[in-house]
Amino acid sequence: MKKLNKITAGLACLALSAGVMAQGVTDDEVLLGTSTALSGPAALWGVAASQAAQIRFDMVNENGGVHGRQIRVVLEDHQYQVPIHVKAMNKLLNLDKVFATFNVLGTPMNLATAETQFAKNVPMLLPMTTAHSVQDPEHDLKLTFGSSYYNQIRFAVGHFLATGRTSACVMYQDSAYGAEVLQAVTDEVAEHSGVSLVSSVSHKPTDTEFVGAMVGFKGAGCDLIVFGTIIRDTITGYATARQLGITADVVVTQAGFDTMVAGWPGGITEGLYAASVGEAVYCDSAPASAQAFCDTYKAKYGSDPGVSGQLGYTAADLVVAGLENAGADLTVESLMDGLEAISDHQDTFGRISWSYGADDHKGTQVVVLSQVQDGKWVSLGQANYSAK
Amino acid sequence: MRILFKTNYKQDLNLAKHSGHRFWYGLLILVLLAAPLILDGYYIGEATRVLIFAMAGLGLMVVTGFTGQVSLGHAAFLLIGAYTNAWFLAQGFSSFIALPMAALLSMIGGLLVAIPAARMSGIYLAIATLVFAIIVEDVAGHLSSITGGNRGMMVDVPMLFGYQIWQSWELYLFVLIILVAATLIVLNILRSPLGRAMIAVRDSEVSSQALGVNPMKIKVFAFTVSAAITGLAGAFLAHYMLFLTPQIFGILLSIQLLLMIVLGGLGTVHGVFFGAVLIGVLETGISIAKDALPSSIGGLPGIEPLVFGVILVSVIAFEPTGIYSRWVKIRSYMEFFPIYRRKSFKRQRVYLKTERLK
Amino acid sequence: MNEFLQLLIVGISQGCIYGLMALGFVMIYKATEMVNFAQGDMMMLGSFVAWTLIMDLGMPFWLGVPATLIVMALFGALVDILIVRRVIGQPQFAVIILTLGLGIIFRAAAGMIWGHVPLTIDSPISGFSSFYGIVIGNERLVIIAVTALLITILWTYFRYSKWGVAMKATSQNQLAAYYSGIPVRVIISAVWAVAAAISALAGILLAPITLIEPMNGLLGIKAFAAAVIGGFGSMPGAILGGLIVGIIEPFAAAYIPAVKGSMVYIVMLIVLALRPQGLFAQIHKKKL
Amino acid sequence: MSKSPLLQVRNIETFYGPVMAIRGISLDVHKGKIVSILGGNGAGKTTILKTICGALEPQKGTVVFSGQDITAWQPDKAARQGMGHVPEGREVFPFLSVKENLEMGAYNRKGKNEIDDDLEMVFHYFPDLKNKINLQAVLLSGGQQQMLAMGRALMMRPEILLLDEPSLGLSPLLVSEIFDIIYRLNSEQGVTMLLVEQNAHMALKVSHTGYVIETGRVVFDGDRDALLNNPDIQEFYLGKKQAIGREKRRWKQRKTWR
Amino acid sequence: MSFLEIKNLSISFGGVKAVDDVSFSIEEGSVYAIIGPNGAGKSTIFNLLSRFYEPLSGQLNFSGNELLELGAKDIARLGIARTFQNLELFEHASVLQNLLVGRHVHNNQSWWRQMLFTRSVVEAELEHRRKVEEVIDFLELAHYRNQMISGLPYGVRKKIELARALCIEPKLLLLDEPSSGLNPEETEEMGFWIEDIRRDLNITVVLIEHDMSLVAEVSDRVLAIVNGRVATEGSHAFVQSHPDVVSAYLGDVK
Repeated sequence: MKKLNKITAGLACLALSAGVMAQGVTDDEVLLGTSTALSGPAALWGVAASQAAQIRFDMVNENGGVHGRQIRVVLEDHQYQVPIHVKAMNKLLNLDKVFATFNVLGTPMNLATAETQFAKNVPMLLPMTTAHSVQDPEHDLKLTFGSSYYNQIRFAVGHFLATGRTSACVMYQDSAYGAEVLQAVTDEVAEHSGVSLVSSVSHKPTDTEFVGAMVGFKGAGCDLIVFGTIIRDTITGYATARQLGITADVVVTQAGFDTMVAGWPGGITEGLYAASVGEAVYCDSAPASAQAFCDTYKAKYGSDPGVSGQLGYTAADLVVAGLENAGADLTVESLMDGLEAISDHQDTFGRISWSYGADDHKGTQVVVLSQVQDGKWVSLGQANYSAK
Repeated sequence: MRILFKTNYKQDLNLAKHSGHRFWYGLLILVLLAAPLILDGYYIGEATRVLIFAMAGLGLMVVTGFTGQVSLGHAAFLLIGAYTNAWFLAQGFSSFIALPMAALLSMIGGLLVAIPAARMSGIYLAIATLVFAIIVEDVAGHLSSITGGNRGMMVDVPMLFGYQIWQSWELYLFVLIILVAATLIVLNILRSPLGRAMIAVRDSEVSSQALGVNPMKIKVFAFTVSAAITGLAGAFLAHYMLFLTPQIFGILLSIQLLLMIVLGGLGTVHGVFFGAVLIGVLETGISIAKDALPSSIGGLPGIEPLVFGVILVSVIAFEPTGIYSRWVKIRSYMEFFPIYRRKSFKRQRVYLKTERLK
Repeated sequence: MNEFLQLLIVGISQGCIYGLMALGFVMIYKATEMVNFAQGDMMMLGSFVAWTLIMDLGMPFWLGVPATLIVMALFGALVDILIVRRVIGQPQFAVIILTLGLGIIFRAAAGMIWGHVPLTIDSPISGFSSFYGIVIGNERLVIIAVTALLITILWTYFRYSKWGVAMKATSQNQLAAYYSGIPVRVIISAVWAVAAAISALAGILLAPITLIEPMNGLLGIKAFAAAVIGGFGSMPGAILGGLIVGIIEPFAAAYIPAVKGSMVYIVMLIVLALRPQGLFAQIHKKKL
Repeated sequence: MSKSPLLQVRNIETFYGPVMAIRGISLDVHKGKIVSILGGNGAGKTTILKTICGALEPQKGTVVFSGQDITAWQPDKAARQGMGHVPEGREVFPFLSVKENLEMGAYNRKGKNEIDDDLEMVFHYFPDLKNKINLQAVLLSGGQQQMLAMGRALMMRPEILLLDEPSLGLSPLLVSEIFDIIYRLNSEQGVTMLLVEQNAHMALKVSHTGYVIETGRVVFDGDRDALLNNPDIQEFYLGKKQAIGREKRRWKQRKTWR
Repeated sequence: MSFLEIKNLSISFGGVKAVDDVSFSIEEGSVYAIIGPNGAGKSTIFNLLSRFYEPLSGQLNFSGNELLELGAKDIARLGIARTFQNLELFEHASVLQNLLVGRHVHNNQSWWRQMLFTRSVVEAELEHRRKVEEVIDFLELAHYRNQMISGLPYGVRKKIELARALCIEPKLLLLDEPSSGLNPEETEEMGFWIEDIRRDLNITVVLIEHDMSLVAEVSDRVLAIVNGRVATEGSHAFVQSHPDVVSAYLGDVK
């Protein structure tokens, strides 16, 4: 019986190469897989992003799907642990047999299973990380969001160093993400004369106490502090710096760029800078195109979607656009062609437009620099930026 | 019930005590070897993971189950094994070099911990090993020239005789063969003086000393062997994940190993496999079952660890000595079938006495 | 000098938190010889409960705090009565796994109930004071004061009250305690209740500083190191160990950032290498 | 017909792990009497006491104590009912002082004066303890720990005292002292006792009646004289050598092997 | 020089002298009993001989070896075996395994041979097994051979601990209260075995004992310890009538 399965699977393979139908695709359904953190330290991102993406797919499905196909997502919880992620991907690729993975969270996770999934001809769509190492090298089956952490930080640090700051400090998490931030600062500082990286300190994601680090920075006398942090360490780290009377500018990446950080009670994050892929959108001032999403999200989960929700929704939106472009005859090739055909796709939140191409799978290279003012992220400006 | 007539002391030395043993274990190995023919990719992947964890658990069992030294830091040896293996493969060596080196370096790591650890016991040892693992993780994060630091490191596929082991069933068989070999070595240790000395040290350190056993030496030996086996498992874990960062080898991984062997049943080789299979089946089962549930339940974020925790706690609350002892009960139920008495395994009231008198 | 005092006072207040959590560990260990690996998660639950009462249900802060302590005390007792009691006297390992499992459940449940977005409690003690150039958050001063007060109460209680002595007796020889007519089960549940309440207090004190989220429980590892440095099972040891851990951290971060992450643990290993049973050893030689 | 017994055990069966340690034991203890249970190693004597006080749960049978069915009660509840238990193996609170140990015995009692009086009473019977009143119990010698355990049980003012091997591992002098105290407690204070003892010689000297247990069953019971005069008991429990020489005895054992 | 010679041995715990300037010597092939009240320091002497405790002062000499130069683990190798007052068996192992641990000092197989379980290990194991079976036969333990210690009654455990000590093939056997917890019949049996051990196996025996009838039956010489000091030493009849021993240990009631 099982053997028979293998034979039919083999036949299916043959069929696939003939371009009839890919794994995870039937006449009325297309199956996507997401392995993300629904619990554990990164659940803040994983839960919101996957919930927001589901809202986009629900909208499409209610209107009859894409070319008659309903979009279904199999959601796996990797708890931000690589071994569990590898197991989850094994399930998605080999048991659920998904058509493509999408919105997979975490830098090490995406790096771990990329080879395996490409070998199985399963596209990797819009991983929930803007790490440099996940974006490069490009691959025919890989499509990413946009500007990497590396580019975000180089852009921001370049901007500050060009406007008079002379010494930088870095506080970063002991992780691939933190290492990328440190690298970016080091590289950028090297390109300017008369400036230096004076101090750097790392911390564990679970650390809660930053007085020591900040006292060290105060002693080092830096006038620019770069945070390779996520949400909680951004808030408490920044609050500690200000409490100790440190007046240096503090800048964080996309990972610490969330509406909740800006709106933290007591205004303790006032003045914090962030470099990110796009602007933060607030539902009360969102463009009309985003209203439906805002309302649904709020009705379902009782709060406004944060930036991670916006990203998740955007990712889903791009996938839908790609599927539509791919046409009724859905194969891996047609999907990738469809995605590459996305051009000047206006973002639902009215921030930026998205374009991909046959030799551009990286998405937008816009970096936005924002600052917290009166409890909200306010965009100070944006630029197309890509480091060599 | 089987009655054994022994005609020769040698019978007690055999691993398989009677023809039934030979038959069933032989069959088990055959089935495991044939599994790739029967099962499809997903299940082979799952089985590979279970085998790798079983190997790591086997290592931990040597030191914790047989020698009574708690370790909450075995992820450190997985880390050392994984990185060593990956580094040697990256330098172009074959697995023939990389695997033994992984075992050897973990062994050296084990030796380093064991010498101070042999003086500690109980909770102090548990925490000391836990802390050792945290420090090793930290060091791996800082040695970026070798480990790639926190940015991580890709792992090449295993190489044997210039042949790349790339297919999932090939890796499965590779792991299986090494695991069987490691199990045989552990069984050999257990039936020889060293193994008895380990158990002696575990059950009563003073009287083992009075019998001429050097507890320090035995503990160090157990730790070293344990580290070597766990290091091998780490090497395979690297192949399973294909990518390494130090954070993978955190506390949670150490805890999972301990969880596995306690759940399986401490102090028996069977326990290792029961534990590995149980945890594997549990995780796989929960993850498949949640798709079958309505999304209002199955889709709840965090449902998987919750269910896992609840099952874990229930198992321990009802069977504190692990699944293996449940199996023993079931087996004796079948052997004594009509006259079996339920009460004979009823849990009596037990009372705690301070262990502060050592 | 200012810098030194600044780090020291922060270290002491952080150390008090670790000390409080370590105290929770030690109390349960003393009463039942169990190491409660879910202690950190009980602290996390405590701060969430406080958040619900104060921020969500709008209780005034000074009412919300005692209410939280009561809720968590009941919860602690319930955990003992429903689950932990079953494994008392079973092998140590079973107990370790049981509490690890409880930790998993608590974390997952907290994530499901309160979500993963960090929360905070508006407390009337927020803000900061500065003396001679040293800046210190008011909540940190409160932490130090509350810890000192609590330790005095607990010490007096254990030393002089009949219940306190009975608790010690129970931990030393459960069967003999039963035979003496001491209500052992009630006492053990009470210990769990007190330990849970102490952790909840630590959680509330910590909430304004670290924000509340389900993974906060992992802080328990440092409290653990603190308890071990002090000699597991010794209450003054727990506080001393907590202070040592708390003080090392900011100094390491400020002056030797490269080893900051491991410094606490390195110190712990050094202590254990010199005194394998911690500063206040609790293990006595058995009579042969 | 005499009054109904203070302690009445009917047909109890207890498992110890997979082993059925006692198989249907019944016994009576009347108020003011000393009853001893004799038997070899592994006969189940300790298990009987543990089952009576609730430390073990019987599979079957009932324990009635001063009119109350206390079967399978928790031991602390039985203790509050007036059952004092001096367990085998010197079970003291090792890190509490002698005084604290004794005070724990009076845990459920009110009235400081009475408790102080009883403390004096204990020191009267065990003067050795008085000298070490502030010493941690773990520092006492084996015999003193045994006395402390007994003293602690006395502090409960129990209606019945269960004594488990009070002479185990004690020097001949201490053994006779302990039995002297047992005798005096019974005759001066009227304490009822159920005594488990390996040293049948001593036990029968002080007790009124006795039961002989073998492999979990009562094989013989009767008053002291009946027991003392029974030739089997004389041989097996009192160590009175028959006129058989050593070689014969050894042969006798060989004969029964396997 | 005597077989076992103890000179001016002292040790204190928490300032209290537990053993105070004790000297005695034991002839090869004799049975030597140590008596004295509880807490007099008898077991402490054994623990000093086993090198579990470090003495304040004194000398321990066993057939030409200075014991104080050795560690606890080396004592068995010299041929000194012992039992414990409160039994220190390996609870979660079978009787056979317990006894085989007694053969540990005779193991000379390297660790890698044991890992591979080579032929030489098999042969050594069979040899150990033969020796162990001799002891099993001697103490009539065959019935319990494959049972777990944790399920066995006290008296049997006592015998197993004796058997385990014999597996070392010792020259000197230290027995800590061999009869405690045994009934008269079992005690008598224990006496027979002690005699057999001395006579058939030619092992010198030192025992700590409270049962004076057993002491009288088996011992050649008796040492009485009171409060950590030697009260008297001599034949059992002599010691038993010594006034200090009577007042501190035996009491008026015999």
